[in-house]
Amino acid sequence: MLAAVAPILAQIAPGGFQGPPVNWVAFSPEVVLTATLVVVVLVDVFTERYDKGAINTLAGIGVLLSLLFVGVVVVTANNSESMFGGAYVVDNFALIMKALFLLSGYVVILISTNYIGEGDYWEGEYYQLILASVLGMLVMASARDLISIFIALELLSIPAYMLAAWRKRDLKSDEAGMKYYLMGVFATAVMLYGMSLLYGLTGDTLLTKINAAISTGTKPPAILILAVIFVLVGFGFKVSAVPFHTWAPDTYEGAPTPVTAFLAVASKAAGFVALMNLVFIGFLGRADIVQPLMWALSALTMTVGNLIALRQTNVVRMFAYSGVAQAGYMLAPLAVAGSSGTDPNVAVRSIVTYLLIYAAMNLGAFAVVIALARKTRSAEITSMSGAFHYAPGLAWCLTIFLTSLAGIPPFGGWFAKFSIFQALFTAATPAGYTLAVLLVVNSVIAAFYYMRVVRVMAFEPADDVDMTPVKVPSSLLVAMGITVVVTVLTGVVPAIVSQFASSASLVGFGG
Amino acid sequence: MDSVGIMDKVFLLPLIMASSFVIILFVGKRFSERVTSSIGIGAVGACFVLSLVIGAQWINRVDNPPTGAAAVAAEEACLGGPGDDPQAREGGGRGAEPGSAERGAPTGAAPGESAAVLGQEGGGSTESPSAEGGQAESAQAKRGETIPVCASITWFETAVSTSQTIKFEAGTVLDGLSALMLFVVSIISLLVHIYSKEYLHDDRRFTHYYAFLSLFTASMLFFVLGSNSLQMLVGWELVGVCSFVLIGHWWEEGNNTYAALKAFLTNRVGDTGLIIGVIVTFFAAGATSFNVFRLNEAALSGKVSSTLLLIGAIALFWGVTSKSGQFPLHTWLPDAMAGPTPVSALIHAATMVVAGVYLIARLYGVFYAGLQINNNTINYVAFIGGFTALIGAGLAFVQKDIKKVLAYSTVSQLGYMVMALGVGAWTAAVFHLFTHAFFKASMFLGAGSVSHACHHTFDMDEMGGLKKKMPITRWTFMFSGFALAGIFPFAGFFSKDEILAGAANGQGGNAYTIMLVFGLVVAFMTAAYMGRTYYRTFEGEYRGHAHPHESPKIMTIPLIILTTFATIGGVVNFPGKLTEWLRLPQTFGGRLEHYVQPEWAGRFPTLDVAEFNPWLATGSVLLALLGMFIGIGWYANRLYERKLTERSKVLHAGYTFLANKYYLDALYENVIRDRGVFPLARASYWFNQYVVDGIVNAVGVGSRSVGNFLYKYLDQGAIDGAVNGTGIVSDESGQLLRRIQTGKVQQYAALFFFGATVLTIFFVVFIR
Amino acid sequence: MLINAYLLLAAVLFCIGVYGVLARRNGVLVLMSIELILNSVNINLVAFGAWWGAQQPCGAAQGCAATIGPVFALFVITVAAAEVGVGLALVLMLYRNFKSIDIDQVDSMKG
Amino acid sequence: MQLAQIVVQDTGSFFRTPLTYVVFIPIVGALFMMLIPRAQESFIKWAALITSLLAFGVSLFVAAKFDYNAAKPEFFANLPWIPVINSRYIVGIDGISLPLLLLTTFIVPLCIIYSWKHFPEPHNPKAFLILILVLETGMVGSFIALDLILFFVFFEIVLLPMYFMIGVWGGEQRQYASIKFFLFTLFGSALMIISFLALYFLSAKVMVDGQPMNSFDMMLLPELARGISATWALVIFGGFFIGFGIKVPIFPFHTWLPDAHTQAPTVGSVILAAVLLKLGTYGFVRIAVPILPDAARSWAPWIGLVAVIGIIYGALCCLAQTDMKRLIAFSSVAHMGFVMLAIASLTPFGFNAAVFGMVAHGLITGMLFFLAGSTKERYHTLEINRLGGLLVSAPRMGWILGLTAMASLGLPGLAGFWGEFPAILSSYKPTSPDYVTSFFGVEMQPLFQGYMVVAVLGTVFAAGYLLWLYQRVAFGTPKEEFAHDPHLHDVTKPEWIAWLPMLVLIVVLGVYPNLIFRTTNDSAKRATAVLTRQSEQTGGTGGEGSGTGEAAPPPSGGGNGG
Repeated sequence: MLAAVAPILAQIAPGGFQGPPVNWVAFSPEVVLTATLVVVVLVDVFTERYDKGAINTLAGIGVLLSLLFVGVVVVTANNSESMFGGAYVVDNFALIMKALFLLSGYVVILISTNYIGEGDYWEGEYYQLILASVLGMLVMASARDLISIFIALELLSIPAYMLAAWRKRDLKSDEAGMKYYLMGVFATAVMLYGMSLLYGLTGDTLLTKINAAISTGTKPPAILILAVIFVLVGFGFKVSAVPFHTWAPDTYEGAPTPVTAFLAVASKAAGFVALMNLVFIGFLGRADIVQPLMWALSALTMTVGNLIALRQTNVVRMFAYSGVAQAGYMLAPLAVAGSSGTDPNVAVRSIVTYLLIYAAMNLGAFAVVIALARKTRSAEITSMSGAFHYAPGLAWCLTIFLTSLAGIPPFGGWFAKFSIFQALFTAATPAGYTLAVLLVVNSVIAAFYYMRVVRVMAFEPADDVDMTPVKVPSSLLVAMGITVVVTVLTGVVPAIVSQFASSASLVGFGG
Repeated sequence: MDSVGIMDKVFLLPLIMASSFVIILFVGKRFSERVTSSIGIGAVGACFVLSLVIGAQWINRVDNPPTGAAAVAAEEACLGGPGDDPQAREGGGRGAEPGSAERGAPTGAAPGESAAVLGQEGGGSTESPSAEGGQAESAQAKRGETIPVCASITWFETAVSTSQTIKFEAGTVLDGLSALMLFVVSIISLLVHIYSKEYLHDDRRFTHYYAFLSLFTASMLFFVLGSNSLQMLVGWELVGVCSFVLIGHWWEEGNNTYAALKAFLTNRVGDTGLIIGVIVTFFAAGATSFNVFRLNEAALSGKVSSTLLLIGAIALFWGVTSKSGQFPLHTWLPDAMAGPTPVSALIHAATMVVAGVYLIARLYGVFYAGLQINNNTINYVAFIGGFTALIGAGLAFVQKDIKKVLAYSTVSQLGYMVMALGVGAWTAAVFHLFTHAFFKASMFLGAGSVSHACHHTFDMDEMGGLKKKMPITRWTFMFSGFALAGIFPFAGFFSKDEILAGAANGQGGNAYTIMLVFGLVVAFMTAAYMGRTYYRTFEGEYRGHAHPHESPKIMTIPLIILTTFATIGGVVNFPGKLTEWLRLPQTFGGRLEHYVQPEWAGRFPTLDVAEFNPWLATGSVLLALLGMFIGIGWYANRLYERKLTERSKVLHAGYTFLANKYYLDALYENVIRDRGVFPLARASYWFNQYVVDGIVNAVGVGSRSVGNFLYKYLDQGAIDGAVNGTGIVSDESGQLLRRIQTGKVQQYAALFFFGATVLTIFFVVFIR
Repeated sequence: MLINAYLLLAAVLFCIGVYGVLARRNGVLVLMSIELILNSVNINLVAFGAWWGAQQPCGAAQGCAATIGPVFALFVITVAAAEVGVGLALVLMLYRNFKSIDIDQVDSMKG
Repeated sequence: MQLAQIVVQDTGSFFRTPLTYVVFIPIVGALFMMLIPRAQESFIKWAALITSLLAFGVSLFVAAKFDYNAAKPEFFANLPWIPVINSRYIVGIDGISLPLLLLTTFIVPLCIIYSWKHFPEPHNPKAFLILILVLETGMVGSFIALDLILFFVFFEIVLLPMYFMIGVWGGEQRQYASIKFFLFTLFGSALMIISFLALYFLSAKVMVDGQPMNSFDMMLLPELARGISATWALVIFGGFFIGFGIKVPIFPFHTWLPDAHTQAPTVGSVILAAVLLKLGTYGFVRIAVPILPDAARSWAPWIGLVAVIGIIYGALCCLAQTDMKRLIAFSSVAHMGFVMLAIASLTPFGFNAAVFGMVAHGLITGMLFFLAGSTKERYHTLEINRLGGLLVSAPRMGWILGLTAMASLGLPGLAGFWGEFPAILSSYKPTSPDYVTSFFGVEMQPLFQGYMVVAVLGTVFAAGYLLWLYQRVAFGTPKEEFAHDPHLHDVTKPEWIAWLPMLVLIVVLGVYPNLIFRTTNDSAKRATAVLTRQSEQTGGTGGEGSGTGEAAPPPSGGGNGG
């Protein structure tokens, strides 16, 4: 919007208001996505209810176009473009995360196509909201200032609240939306309170400045602790860290499954991006708070998530808890962030690596669940019995995703976990080692419930005698194709992902 | 000129038999019995001929020993490489002197260390200028030592340390001992092959029987010819397997399979000793070779710690204990009679069971130095041998199964041989091995012939009076029995007498008096039970229900041949003194000693050979005659039918006396025949059944119950339970944690805020 | 400057808001409690802005400490409006489907 | 970390080294087979067989071209794989891995042939054969990988196919068994990867493209890891101990094995016994001991202890079994105990024995599982009490069982002996550290001699349970229920083709053991050479150890020193 308004402002008040310098190339993905959003709204307005098919395609194209522009930025711009006084930074880290958001957005659009198209849903608005939320994520990737982080968070959250309740005649969906919303705004409110205190303590909202201001002194004042914890807790909610995870299972279960996939992957990744920005840029100087906090959150999250996941009977709910546990793994490098003598980028890279692989395998898993549910009309694990007989392809794909989630080579998950281990070991602190051991124990527990799904699919006969193969729509096939290929390739040739991740260095560490 | 002839090609013998095994096993079924047996007989016949040729060549070699370079080359071949330790020979010579075995050993050093020291020192000993090597050589040439003929190939090579790779060799060794064994094995095997053709006629597994007979012969020849202890271990176990298979030949019946199992397991128990012995001697000899001559050389050199040698010798003897049926592992041998009788003759009388004796004879240096036989203290080997001879003879008394009598007799005679070795009467032991093979095989085959005639029974209660119906069997059995009893001039007399003389003289001039007493008592008992057995089988009235008839020629001819050897075999080691007295040519006496007893300083101890003792000989023969008289008389006068032991107080007392003296054996009789019910009898029977006889069973049952217990409680209970328990605990804690998730959003929010607050408070309180 | 008074007010408002969110059953009241929290944030921001203005008077430079607070507060007010809009829509939907706006009753998914 | 002078350069080429083909032919074949419709069974079978034979052919080519005198890995390639962590595609083969490679590629075609006519329920040869080929890739890859991470990836590849094989084609309790197998192994490999990482970070760096990087190179790590403190080395070795030990399996971690074996389909059991278990012991021989020799020496008494416990314990559990397959499974615990004992001796002789033991156990126990499978197929039960008279019903099979049982109990002249006897021999005189003077008050050499005696007793037990099994299964007459069963046919043609090569090899290796000893010897020497080098830590720790003369167990004892 600013882009459109700035010249006008300049004419109204020449010499009075000076628009901040904007590198439009660096900004192009966001611009393209915004334009797509506008186009989609327009098309939605001018099409009949039963004729919304084009919107889906349009949204997909818009996202891909935006992705293309991310590529353009990579090629043309230098590796860090700082705008708005450092509040908005386009560096490699941001670009990689943007690409991740756009790709996951695209896959979500793919897996939504038939789900939304065939159900009794508002199709046009659905894609608008998805696009808006993705836009928020793009902004989040670059936001290095409390205000822009807040704006980005709201931009990606508010559409998500609505999406969660999208099946509005379904009580579960309502419940999901309501719970998500209430927890979300409450967490935001608490976070904002923390932000206001931070501003008060430092006099600035730029993360680099905040870091510089709070790094002084050996002992942090109580109010600073309160502020930092409140801010981080807000994003702990977003990434569903225990004990702030409670919304996740209910919301995931109740929301439309593509939305669940979106929340579990893109939204969670956005939360991690914010956390990384905050921890590595904003609070790196206060490792004495951040490290133990993240250690506790990480340990709690992975353990509780895995343990509860053991007892789940609904596959989506199981994925919710599995997602909780995975968040715990990703929090682990944050627990050793800023240990003396180590490059913080190692931790950043490990999380980025994990996020990239996690996105592929989790989205893929949801895609398969959606495809299977087309036949079974259920998300209960037991309903998947015999899947290997009537839908071997789907079952193999799900097996690959689950195996990958369990961290077993040759699928990507192992490298994701490996890079977490790597980060923990690089730190060479007792905290890191203990977390690593905890991670080992947890990955074994996790394997149990992942493999239970495989077991049901492979070893138990189908409930009904209907052995007709599942018809998988092409969009879902494409989604699964992309995710399977990425999952396998990242496992076999991890250099692909590690190469990307290794360039993901945050600009402006520790101020 | 060194004439080795085909003596370095002896590997051909086992090879021939192995090929015979393979051929019979794979294509035998397609042919008739005739062809199958012909293959086996042909193969073993070829071996027999070869063994004769080899024997002749060996005799020639002894008479014209190699000298100079040829001798050195032969020596190198036998030691598996250049003799890098010429001094060992010298040391060995000293080692023969009393008490010198300990001299070289570092005092107080741990066994392994001393071995290591030895290994490092290699050839260089401080007191050995290199010139001495040449002297030793010429000295040896002068003395005309007969170096064995050896041949070898690399068997496997492996590093024993990071710097040293050793090629372990598989080879053959031909000296007097192995030549003698070749002859014994091949001739008895040949005769058994021939005999079996009729005996096993129309058997359902005729092919299988012949195949394993061939394999057994191959394994036995392999064992005999083995040039190193590892190879002997291989042969040792292979003959054990053949024995297992052949005992279980009629495996449909449970008893046979149990007997086979028992035989194999008991032997396996003994093999533990053999394995450990082989390992210990290997390290004792510097951890470079399993070569038997190297081992003997090291043992006799006196450089090895005596403790280590003692452990090695005892361990090896534990192996001998099982294979050669020594107390307390003798119990499998009588059970092994479940196999076909020719098998009993070949394996469980003549060849396999003497493998233990052969092993001691072959590794005599180790035993000699390890047990300090030269010290004339009662050593373990001699005592166990004597004791076994005694209990074996006692038990033979009371069997009613003719094969069991022979089996216990075999135990007893093996004990005799072992005792002989234990007292240093090496040649006597080997000589007895030789004669025993013939007369015992003859008796077994005779028993088989009897059983063949009497509806396959071995119960002497169903025999009797067969002398008229089966004259050939009767005469051969009788002559062999005389040989066994040691009656002049049968073969057994000479060998037994030599053992007694050895015990009387001992090494270094002192006597093993107790061993001598043992030997004499056993001689008496042997004659007595042989008398009894002979009488019950061939004299009196026929008590069975079959129509006995003489066996066909194919069975009687082997009997005759064997009996011939049993009768006149004694001449091969005719006592030198007797030769003088009878004014026979000097070369007539002591031939076996001359050709078989090694003379290779450093690799074989220098032994004092006992002279013929006329008083001892006469005494022992008289004792034997007395025993035979009593044995026959008891039954000839039908004393047993009058239950004299119960009615006559004198006899009863005598019987009790006997029973108390050899209670172990006599009580077998009491209980087996359900006669006496003395408390002592019960106790002894219990001891017998559960401690001695039941040793394998007890261990088996014991370990099975331990296994059951472990499996049930430790494995499936504790360990598996712990694993599953971990799973259950995590599962349950998951269930517990689920309660957090109440479904009420405000409680979620409360948890959220509570979490944030607690964290904050925690940090404010503890981190600041 | 009595900044502590403002901060105390904000803290009290925050606590009341939190209490409301946790304790009220009525969906609309919960939304209002959230508004209370957000307003406490606004008070904080504005108060801090004033306080920083006293500490570091603004020069010509862009984005001095004093101006950031009120600007942030403006953003919060705007976004809060949007949030409450969505929230009210959700409560309305809840009412339509559950015939009640008691959010405590919405607990079909748990465990 | 002054050792950074080692410069890593790319050598070899991915497509030039035949090892690449051995590894990837099976997976390519599996991918190809995925395209074949499920209905075309015979095409699928032939495709699988030809694929596996191709792999075997290439491995034979490798064996033929192998320079048996070279003391370094051959067919070597060292190429970048994951540059960020300097994990590389390093493959090569030496005397230790060659026999195991051959064993793997040898067993797989036989398994395929064996399954030719009777795929276990629920049939589906396509999936079954694809899984076998994927397994082969994993197994072969583990043996040729010389990079820790590459090894780890291949090591883990075998997990999933085996899980499916047990879970889908297994017996009644297959679900429990499969998940147990899966979790145990996963736990082990998680510990393993942690240890790898610790090793990676604590060892010295090498130069890669002018950058100092840590390395996962197994060939370099023995040098690079020298600087690791004694405490850390002990901890890392502990990770290896449990990680590899679970796979072996060593005593308290073995409980997955009987269940997995009992429930797995025949071919699964065969592969499990023949190859998968070897991955654990191979890990010790290839990775744990050479890289951390000092820690290995401190751990050796413990390894020896669990080894002999395994020998006796496995044998005792065998005696308690009523199920033939479960008995054989427990016998694996006992036999792998011998291999572990040989490894614990830390001598080149012991390593030779260990590799021989692995190969021999692979052949023999694999063969036993084949026989158990065929027995099950004929009798539909493996309850030993219900079996009997196999020699009457199916004499050839009975004889083969006899031969294999004899081989398994370590009869000289058959392959089993050369795994067992040298292992016992090598434990007589272990390589022991100068600074670990005692183990709970017992000196090293007497301790290992004690182990030796116990291990020898184990051979008696082995004879006991195997012959008892044989007596009950093969001897006697068939039980009433099977006396006239027409299904009790003798060995079929596919069975002959599958078994004969194994039997021949069992005999050939037994008669001429040099085939393997000659191959492994030089590599074993090289692997153990590090054990004799002067340790950088020994000085300090040794001083303390001998000074106090405490009978502390090595990990804590080393911990004090470090």
